[in-house]
Amino acid sequence: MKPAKFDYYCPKTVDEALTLLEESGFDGKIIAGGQSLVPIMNMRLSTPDCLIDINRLQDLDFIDYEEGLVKIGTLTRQNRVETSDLIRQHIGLLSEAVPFIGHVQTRNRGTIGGSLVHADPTAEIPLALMTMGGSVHIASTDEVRTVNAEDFFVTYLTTDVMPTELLTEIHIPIWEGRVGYSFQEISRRHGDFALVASACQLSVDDQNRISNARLVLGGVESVPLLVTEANELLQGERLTDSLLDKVASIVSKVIEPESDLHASADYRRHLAQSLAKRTLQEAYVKAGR
Amino acid sequence: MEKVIGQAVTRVEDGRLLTGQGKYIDDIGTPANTAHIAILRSTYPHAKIISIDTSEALKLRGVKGIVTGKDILPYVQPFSVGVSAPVKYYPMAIDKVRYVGEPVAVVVAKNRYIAEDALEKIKVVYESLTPIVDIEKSLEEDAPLLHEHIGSNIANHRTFHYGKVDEAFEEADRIVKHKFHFPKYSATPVETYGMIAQYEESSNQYTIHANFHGPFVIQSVMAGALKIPSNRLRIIVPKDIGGSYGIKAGTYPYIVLCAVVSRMVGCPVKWIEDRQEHLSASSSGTDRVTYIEAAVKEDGKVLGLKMKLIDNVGAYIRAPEPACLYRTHANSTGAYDIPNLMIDAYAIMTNKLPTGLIRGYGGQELYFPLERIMQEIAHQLQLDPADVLRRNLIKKEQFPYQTASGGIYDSGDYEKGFELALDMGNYKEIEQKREDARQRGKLFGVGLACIVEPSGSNMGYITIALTPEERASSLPKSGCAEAATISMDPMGCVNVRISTTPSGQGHETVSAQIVSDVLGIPREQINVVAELDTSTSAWSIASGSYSSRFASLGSSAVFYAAHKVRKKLIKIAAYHLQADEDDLTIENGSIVSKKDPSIKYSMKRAAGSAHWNPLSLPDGMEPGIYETYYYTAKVAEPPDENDLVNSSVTYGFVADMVTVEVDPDTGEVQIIDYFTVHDAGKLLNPLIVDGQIYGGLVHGLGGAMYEELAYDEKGQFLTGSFMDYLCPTAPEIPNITIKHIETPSPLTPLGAKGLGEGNTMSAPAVIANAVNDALKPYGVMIDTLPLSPNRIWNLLNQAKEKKGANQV
Amino acid sequence: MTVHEVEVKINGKTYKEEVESRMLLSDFLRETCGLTGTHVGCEHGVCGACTVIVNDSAVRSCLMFAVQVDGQEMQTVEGLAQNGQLNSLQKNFVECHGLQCGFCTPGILMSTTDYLKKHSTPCKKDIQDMLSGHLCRCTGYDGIVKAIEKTVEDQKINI
Amino acid sequence: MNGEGSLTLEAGLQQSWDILLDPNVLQKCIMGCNKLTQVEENKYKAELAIGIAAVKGKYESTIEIADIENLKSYKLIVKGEGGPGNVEATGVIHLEHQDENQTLLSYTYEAEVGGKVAMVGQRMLSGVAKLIIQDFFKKFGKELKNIEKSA
Repeated sequence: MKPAKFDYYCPKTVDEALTLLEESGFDGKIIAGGQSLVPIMNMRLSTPDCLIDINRLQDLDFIDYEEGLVKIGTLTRQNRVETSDLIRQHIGLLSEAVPFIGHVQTRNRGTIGGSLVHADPTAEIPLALMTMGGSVHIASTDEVRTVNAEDFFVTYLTTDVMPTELLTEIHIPIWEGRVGYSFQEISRRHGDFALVASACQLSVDDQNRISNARLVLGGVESVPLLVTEANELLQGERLTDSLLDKVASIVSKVIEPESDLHASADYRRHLAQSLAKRTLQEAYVKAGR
Repeated sequence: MEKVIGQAVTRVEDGRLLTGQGKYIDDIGTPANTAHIAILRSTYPHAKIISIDTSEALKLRGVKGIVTGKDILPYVQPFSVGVSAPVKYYPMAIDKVRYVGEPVAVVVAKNRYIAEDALEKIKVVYESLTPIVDIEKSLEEDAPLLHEHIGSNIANHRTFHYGKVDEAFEEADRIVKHKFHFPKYSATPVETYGMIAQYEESSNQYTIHANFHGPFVIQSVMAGALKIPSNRLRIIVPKDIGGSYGIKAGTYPYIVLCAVVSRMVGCPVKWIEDRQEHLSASSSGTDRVTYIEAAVKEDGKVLGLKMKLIDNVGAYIRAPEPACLYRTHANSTGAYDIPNLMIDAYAIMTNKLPTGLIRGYGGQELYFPLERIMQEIAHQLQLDPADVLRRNLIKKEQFPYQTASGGIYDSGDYEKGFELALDMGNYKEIEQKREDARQRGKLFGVGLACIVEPSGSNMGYITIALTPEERASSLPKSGCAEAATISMDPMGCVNVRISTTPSGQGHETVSAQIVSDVLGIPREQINVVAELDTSTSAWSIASGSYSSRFASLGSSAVFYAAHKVRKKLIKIAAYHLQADEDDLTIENGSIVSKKDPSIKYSMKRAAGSAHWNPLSLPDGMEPGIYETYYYTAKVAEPPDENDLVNSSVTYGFVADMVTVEVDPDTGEVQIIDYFTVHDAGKLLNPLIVDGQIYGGLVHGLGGAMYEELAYDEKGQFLTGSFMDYLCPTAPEIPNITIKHIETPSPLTPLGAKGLGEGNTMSAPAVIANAVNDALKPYGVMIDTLPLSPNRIWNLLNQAKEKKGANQV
Repeated sequence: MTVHEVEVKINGKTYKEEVESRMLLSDFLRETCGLTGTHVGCEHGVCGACTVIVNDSAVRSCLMFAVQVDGQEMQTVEGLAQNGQLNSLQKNFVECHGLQCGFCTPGILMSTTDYLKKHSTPCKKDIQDMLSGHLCRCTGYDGIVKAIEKTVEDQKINI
Repeated sequence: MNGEGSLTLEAGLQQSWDILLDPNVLQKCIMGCNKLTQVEENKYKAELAIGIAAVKGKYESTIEIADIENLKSYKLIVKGEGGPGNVEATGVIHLEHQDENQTLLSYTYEAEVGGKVAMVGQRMLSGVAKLIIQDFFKKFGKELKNIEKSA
């Protein structure tokens, strides 16, 4: 298991990286942490002609607070995200999601941007981004554009980032008011790809009525699935058992999971409903505190 | 000096392994001009090879040669195998591929990177054939055939009748029966296969360095396949092997392949298997379908058993298969006194990876149906499963106990062990725990299992694959010989050479303990050499690291070899002191008179005499001190004409109690506690003993819960990485409590029995029993593994649907 | 560019080498630098045997290219013992029988070294979680967990 | 792996049929197909780069059209061999007249993927296979529209 030949470039600035990307076009591939890319390169399932290493772009390794917003640089390692007090305080769902990713040793190297661009359908960071309603900055030599999570994920392992573009930062809004969140997943072992994952963030008013809810499921579609219909249903409601059941039946209706070795489509459908209920409930309880 | 046998002393191996100075196959250096191998493997489960075009690959810079199946034919013949079916198994596919991963071509290149570049350029045209992977379907009339010339997919079939089976079944109050399926899983040592092969034309000799750990009977199988005299195949096993658990016995087809490739390409070659290769194409445990029927009385007493065993040995039957069927033959009735037994045993071939040794070999396949049916007997008779086991356990006074199929259980106190396990787990209070769990919305279950752990295989057992008539026409096989050599150099320093090729079991440490006790030398001063060289080591066809044979056999060989040295030293001293040999003993580096301790002779001087002054030795004594002892147990006799065979030398005992909680919503199983009691006779080093037990148990837990080499119904292999082949990791390990009782074996000089495989055999059964108990309210029957949450959820769901349908 | 110059400090010693871009860091350590204590078990980042410390962070050396460590500092298992003396973590692996075949051990030692530097008082569950990035097929993890727990205790005493 | 699907083509039966069997259209619609050369009647050789995002493999393939029932149905057999393994896919395509400007296309498929992709990629395999097949028909629908427009 040795990778095929490739040319390697290690730009020192973002501009240099973008120029290299533009020059290499479809043959170029960015390597950040490499924790998903290098395994598939070693297996020769991925054989890029040219690797552009962004690990020296220290400008892209940051966690910043701005009014109503947390900004995270694409190269920020997952372990830094996991242990950041700033993130725990303002966008805690992300802190809760990151420990589910792989293992300490892969989180030491893996980056937040790398996980987003790799866009594994069960991955935790994409799910969290979608749940919190975040957006990303995508740069090319021409421009920097902003894309909302809803428009970012295209299909399996595919995002809106074009071959000549680089994801540079992630913006996550800080929700106002009484906010609760929950992230749960079922996997075969600690650190495995989730069979199904569910994340929920919601806010409630002083009457404990849900003012805003975002329920997102992973592992049931090719991309993280925002359960819009359920979120609309929850608007203005207090969470009750019958409401939870309604959400579960919406989930069952809108998802079209696949079968694989570890979980059948039926089982995934069941888990999606259970986890949707569990996360919703936990988030609601937390918000009410 | 304090005796160290039986002490939990720390290991001599650890120093080098903790500092990066281990010497594994990939660390030992290579001859000049060594090239590296990459292997092109079949992507089809069953297909004809129409053509192989290597021209583009050969053009790459750094490629030294490419060898295909047809190319090797002048230099090899099929491996011999212990069944009468004429299966032609070569180390590489010749004209047909029969499993995904089968070698099709070998690239030799300057380094592995280039070799893999070349693999991509080889073009193979296949014509796909209908694959067969299902065990029972492979036996059907119109099943696709893997080996057309054999006429069926059956590699071996034997039927055995012991006692009065028909009468037992007539006498029974009830017949309890079920079909079980034990899946294919593996051992996946973290170090993969590795070897360096070199051919020397002038002597027509192959020299191989490989992490092969025996059985060394396979050395002659390899020499036979290479068509050379066996002393022209020199196999050298490095000091350190990075784990095996049996799987590395399966390196041998690759040893032959690399040997031939070295010869054909004309340079030494090195191959380090990668993980994908290991999972798809190394070796694996044997998947088995068992139909089991028990004839029982109302009180739970089992009068007789009928078992139909169908082993899937994969695409080719190869040595040591069909041994999975027969390794546990003598202990087919487990820990129970069941005198009547019928076994109908099949080994069949399908389009899957060929099988071989794996920790527990045959035991997990046997005990899963046996222990599940014992629980089912209790359920059907509405008895406490503990009582059913009690009723059937062999009693202390019955030892040595002869089993229906010819086993001679050397010693044990099974009831004591079992009661201890129940006490540890507080079995009496179990209903309270069930209620507590129910309050939390969980299903609580308890599982029990009692098993017999065989160790030290009788070389004769595998011949039971042949009929008594077939056996009569060839040399009978018996015994379980193991060798050790102990030498004392001119300065009185001791070297011990063992042939048990350890892969982490601490044989160097325990050998040093034994020699220390016998020769009265501090163990730190003893040098133990675990490297094995078939041209220079003392070894036997039974040598190697398998069947837990060190504690019963390897240690005995070391013990007796040390005694030979001791005796010689005492003889020399007696001669010089003009004392009576019987009056002399060894103490603190001296040979001392028991009657008068002032009369003594230093060991260093005795050794010095043997080397520096051989003319001073007693008449007829050889110079030097270099003693080899070959040990075998007398009880390992060939099978008799009634197919009675004592397939192992010593038989330990394991009693398990396991508690679990199941989440009825998700089907997730959590093991709460695993209590296990072992009786492996006298323990040589309790620290190492418990380490072996933890490891074996977690491997068994893996088989129960996570591990499976999965194929789809078309024969495509699905678990080619550690992301899909799931080994247990630290968070998956439950609380484990181990206790020992020590009933010494009367057969071995130290009273020790083998261990470390017991829980690999018992864990799948006991965990399944616990989960089945938890799901009892739903009336489900667990009859296959692993117990993935999806599988449990399916069972619960089906039960709910059935219930719903019944209510309508 | 397919060939690159690399200068890297490993266990305090500087190595200057020329490498192909695709050479894995694990192969570089073993074959180019002769540091065979780092083992390779899966080459897809799951088994953890190849774990080393790069710039104060335990990472998989099979998931990095040698060219990426140019100018960086590394530590491998060969750098743990000082003056021929095992350090306390290594000693506790001996005491608690935390290794059998020893193949997975170097990776586990490196992970633990990094982890204990950053977490001084982990509980058993934390230790198990950290170990989930390593496969050991010999020990059932019991001896490993005990050895790490003992090291945590030893460190407490030393503080 | 197998599956099925259907879509309504914005064209009459005859036109839909003709275009479905047009090798130029096939080449445009099959994902990653750069070149399609006819080797005999209804049999083509193609080099396919199939996969998703950075996970792509090159396959030397044959594409065969069989069991043709004029204006009704045919079978599309794709076989490929490449670095990551082998692919064998069979699709049966049915056309049904709806009205002058509409034709109902329904399909069933069976796909077998062997080798490395199946060994390590089973988790996403059926989803990706579905995606590739849907992509084929989506592109086909587009092609029809384009032709309509240019006509």
